[in-house]
Amino acid sequence: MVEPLLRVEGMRTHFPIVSKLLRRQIGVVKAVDGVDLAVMPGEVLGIVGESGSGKTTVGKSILRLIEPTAGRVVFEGQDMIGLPAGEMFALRRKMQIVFQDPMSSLNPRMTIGRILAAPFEIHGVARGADLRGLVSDLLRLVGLPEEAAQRYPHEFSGGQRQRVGIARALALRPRLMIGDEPVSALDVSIQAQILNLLKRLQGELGLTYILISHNLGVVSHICDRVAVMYLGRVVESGPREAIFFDPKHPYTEALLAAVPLPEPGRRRVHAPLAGDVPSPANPPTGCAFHPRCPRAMGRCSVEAPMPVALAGGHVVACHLHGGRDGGARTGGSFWILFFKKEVVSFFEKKETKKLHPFLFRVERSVDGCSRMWDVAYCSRCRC
Amino acid sequence: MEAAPAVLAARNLRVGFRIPGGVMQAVDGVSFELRRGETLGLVGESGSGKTLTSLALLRLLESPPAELSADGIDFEGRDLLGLSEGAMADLRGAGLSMIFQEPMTSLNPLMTIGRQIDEPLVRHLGLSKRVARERTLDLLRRVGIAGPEMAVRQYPHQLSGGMRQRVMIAIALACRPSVLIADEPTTALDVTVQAQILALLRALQEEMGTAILLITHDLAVIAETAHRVAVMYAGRIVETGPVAALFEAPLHPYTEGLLRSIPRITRERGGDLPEIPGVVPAPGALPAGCAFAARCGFAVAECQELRPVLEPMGGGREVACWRPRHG
Amino acid sequence: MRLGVCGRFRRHPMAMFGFATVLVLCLAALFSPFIAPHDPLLLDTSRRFVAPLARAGFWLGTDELGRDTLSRLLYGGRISLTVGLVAMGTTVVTGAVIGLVAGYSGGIMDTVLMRFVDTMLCFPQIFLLLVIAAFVPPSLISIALIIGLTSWMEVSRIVRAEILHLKEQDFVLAARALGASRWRIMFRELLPNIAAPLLVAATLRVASAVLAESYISYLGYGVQPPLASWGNMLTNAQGYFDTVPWLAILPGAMITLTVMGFNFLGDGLRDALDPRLRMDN
Amino acid sequence: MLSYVGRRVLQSVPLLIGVSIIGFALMHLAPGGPLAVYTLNPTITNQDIERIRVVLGLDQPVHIQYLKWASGMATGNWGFTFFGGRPVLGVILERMSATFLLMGSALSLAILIGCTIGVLGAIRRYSVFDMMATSGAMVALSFPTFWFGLMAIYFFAIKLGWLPSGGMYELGEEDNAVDLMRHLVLPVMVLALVITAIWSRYTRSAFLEVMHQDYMRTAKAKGMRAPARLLRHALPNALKPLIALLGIELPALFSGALVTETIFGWPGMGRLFVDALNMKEYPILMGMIMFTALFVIVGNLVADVLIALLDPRVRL
Repeated sequence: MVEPLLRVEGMRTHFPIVSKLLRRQIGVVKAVDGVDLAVMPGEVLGIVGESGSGKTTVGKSILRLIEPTAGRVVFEGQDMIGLPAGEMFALRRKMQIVFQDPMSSLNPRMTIGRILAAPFEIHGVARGADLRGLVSDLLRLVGLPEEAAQRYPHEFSGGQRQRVGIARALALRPRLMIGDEPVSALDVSIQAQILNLLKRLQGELGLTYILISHNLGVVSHICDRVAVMYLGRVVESGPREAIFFDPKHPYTEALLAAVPLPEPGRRRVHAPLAGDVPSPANPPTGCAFHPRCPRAMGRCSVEAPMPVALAGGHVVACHLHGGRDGGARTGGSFWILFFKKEVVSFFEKKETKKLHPFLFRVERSVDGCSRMWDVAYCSRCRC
Repeated sequence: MEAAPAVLAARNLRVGFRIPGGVMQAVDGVSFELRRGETLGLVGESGSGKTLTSLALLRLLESPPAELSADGIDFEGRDLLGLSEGAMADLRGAGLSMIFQEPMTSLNPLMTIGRQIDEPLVRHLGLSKRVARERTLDLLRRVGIAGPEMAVRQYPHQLSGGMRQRVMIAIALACRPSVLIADEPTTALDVTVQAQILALLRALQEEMGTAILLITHDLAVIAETAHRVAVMYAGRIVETGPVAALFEAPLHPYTEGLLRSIPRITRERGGDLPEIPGVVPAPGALPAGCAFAARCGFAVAECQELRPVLEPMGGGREVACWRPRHG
Repeated sequence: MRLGVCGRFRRHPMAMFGFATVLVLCLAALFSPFIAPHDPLLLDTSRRFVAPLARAGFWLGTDELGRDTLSRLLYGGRISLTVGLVAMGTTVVTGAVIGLVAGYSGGIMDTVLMRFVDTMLCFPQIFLLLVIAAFVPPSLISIALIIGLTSWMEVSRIVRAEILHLKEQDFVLAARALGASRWRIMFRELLPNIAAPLLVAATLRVASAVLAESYISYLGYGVQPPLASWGNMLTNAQGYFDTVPWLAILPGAMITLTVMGFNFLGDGLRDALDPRLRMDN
Repeated sequence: MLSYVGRRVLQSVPLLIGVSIIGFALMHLAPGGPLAVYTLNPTITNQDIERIRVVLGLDQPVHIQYLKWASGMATGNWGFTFFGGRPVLGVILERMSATFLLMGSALSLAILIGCTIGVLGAIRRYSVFDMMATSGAMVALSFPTFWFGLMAIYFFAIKLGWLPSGGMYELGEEDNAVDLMRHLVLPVMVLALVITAIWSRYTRSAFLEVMHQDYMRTAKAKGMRAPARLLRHALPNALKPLIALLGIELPALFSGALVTETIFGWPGMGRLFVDALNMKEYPILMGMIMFTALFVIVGNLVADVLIALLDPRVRL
């Protein structure tokens, strides 16, 4: 079993609400409230959620740009929380971040050359002619002309600036890169350019990404696994296919249903999810989603659901999935079987020996609902 | 739908900014018709001039620096350009309304929600404060705000983004305008809230028969909401037509590129997204020919030299291109 | 396309007026030993109270001791500008460092420093100035330092506000993610970004320092006679005010002109550097 | 709201303590002192000076002197003057009304004129009026107050003889309101000039700032006419920074009053301060500093409360 490159365990990042006058703490914003994540080497993990879900705070807390209140962030087997400044400094070379706003992430008073030289200077990698060489290598890597080094950020378009941001993050050849809404501020046509660049670089440099985005299309396009956040918690996580085509959490379903499709005539079937995301300073009791949940039960308003592992690394925190299907099936390969257009179930590998891939058995899924898909397939043999 | 008369028609609308050494034409000859009860989507990327167009229609641009000219902006048989400022003010919020992108900043922070909705009712319908307040409560209920009695006493900062946008809609529709201009009404909102707001706009449109000019950068929002669509690029409309046909078979290479570059949720994870190379040309530095030629994979010599104009292509579609796709 | 800072500045008539005035005044002060027709301290009771333009060689007349007014104005200008510039330097350095540290550090450091600023702001500046000036032996440098050290609070507030805004920008986070030290972030990333507001504040500070110097010299706690300063020339002139008003008018006009020059220059710079004036669609 | 005021009051206590410590330190750590006057007097011996020093408590360490003074302050005893032994608070209060009359008249006049000019300038931005007003304000800001005062005296009192050149009353006219007004005109004009300039500039920029906000565009899109937009939407929002300015500018107002009073021989606190400074009268200087600090703090408190009343977002 390969060790994850990064493991986040029980991360909480709380911000005190301080009264302006006497600096008394009068409350707390639980921006991140108990998040577990694992990222395998070479994998792209997507974190999706609406504003106030805490996805950005998770990203920044992983890099300790915001100090988490509790939990562990294990990178290459080493817990980074509480690490002294010197050791943290050494680790910073291995993990970098690309920000949303390509305007504010580049210092407007520095030339691109100086911005890109900064990582090398800070870590004492190179100086003089070597430094200039490294900077032009970086520019080439992200598809910018070498003359760009002499110019200032405002002379570039949004997409080009984002390329500079990516180049800076890649300067020290990190193993992990966090993209915090890296394409959200860009126009669609430019967004495609940057997504392709990110994808290409991942292949070339063997990077591991965490991609934080509210755009499900973007996430589905480049992520291997996805974690869905709501009010500071991961409500569901799992392989890309499972999240997008077999979501278990009502919130994930609602989120998917709300995404407008660029295909006229395909109007939404579901009524849109009512209400707004509650304030993280005053979250609802029990499951934070219960006031908006179309399938909330009495239990939901009292008891916060624990994450339950389903087959194939699919984890969901919802009382609908607490019972018989929960618990046992973690990791390993699995089968998703369909009968006509209905999802059938998951099976462990050893169970599949009893079943011919084409011999579908009908079984209603755990939460009592069935989902409609165009094609039936199994994740392994694509039958 | 086709037979409905135009309530708002812009002919050759131009917005320029005087800069040293000339005029920067940010909107360059935009024409369109908006018919009763329909939603026209005006789509374009940043810098395409779509927001300027919308502000120009209501004459909300500050002049100077902006310079507005047109062969006519006809609203219910009147040319808006010829109206006095007073007559224009009588129309704004009554016959022609507008909602904006940022529900955070578009409401007066020091005024209660109630007073902000009362204002146009008192101003345009001449209602007494008491009657106006009753209407306001009714409006708040109609835009889906629970507990309107409490909401009227609240201030904007006490509401969420989605609620504020509902209030904006209530203000805009208070006097049952025949045209609503919605400038990126859902861009600042989360997807689930966006779905609510779009559904609300659709429902209110059906009820009131309002014509909506929906301005957005998001093609998916257009696909869900609009009946017809006009695609803007570098200050001009490059393609227009019914939504279904345009999304099915875009004629302009830019429209096609735009549609193809949207990342979609598909079962098979695709390879590279088709991208449009290059960047949008800066306004004021437009080439002589087609503004898109430099980024176009189908450009020929003609495209560099001659600017194409909108030509009818049948089926209510028009395109400004020398080499239309699917033609 | 987009008008540069210099372009915007040059199209600003008041700013150009300020710039020209300041330039001429600075040159005059710099070269006063060469320009001044007489020794400003030379007494000659035989030619007291010469009116301006009344006698060749004494174009601006003489004072009660027969000293040449033009020469005294030129030398006085040297003093005023020196005090103004040194005070501005002190103000800007103190204000910038305190604002930078308070703004970037935040927390207890910020609270303590800003409470100190609040406390200092409770004093009317002239009280503070006079109290210190009354107890410290007056010299050019001490006056300049006193003025500088009683007027930095506003600069530190401006700088702190700018830093609070800037430190939320992602480029600061990016620098932290790279492991940049606090020192590097404060002085290499942030400082260049507050250069523009600092430049404006510095220019306006010269103006107010010149004013402050003339106040305290006027009240007798500033530059001491026989050394000429515009402020003490005015005090001097007050005694003969009803008979020879030009002795008071001239130094006052010089102060006004200097202060105006720097004020217009600063205002013009603000307009030229203010990013909000840039046209964005 | 009450608890807000309460907390603000509590917060100003350390501020006052800070002010008193800085003021005390400045005066007592500097060379020279109140007794220096006596050293020039040949009839007073060194023993006499020592005796006076002990009597006034100036022989004790600075921190003891401070604590004594501070405990006096806390119980309402502002100390006694070195020369004459009069209660400090009484001396200050005696002069207060004259200063407040001057400051109050100048401030109200300045706000009235300044705001009007500022609003008109903001509405007609870049018009001839606006250009004249902005450059005029800049020129006014550049006048040294004392010089402007001297010029005013020269023209209106000496040359034209219309108005008295200084003082508050003619001898024997202490109850004559018309006489007081005549004496008030020049100092108020001089003091108000700079304040008017400041207020016109701030009002203009506050209104310009507000008029570019999105909600102003909303108001216009609602069809509200210009006067309604200005009064109902722009004014309350623009008022906020202006009220804050009122608090911030108080120390500058004192500075201006001090200078004006010296020129016009106005028997107010400014004159008292300059006289006390010349005599090195620590108790009066400290009293004055505490008095103005208190006034400034209360002024800022009132401004903050007004803002809190105006803006529902300011709470906590």
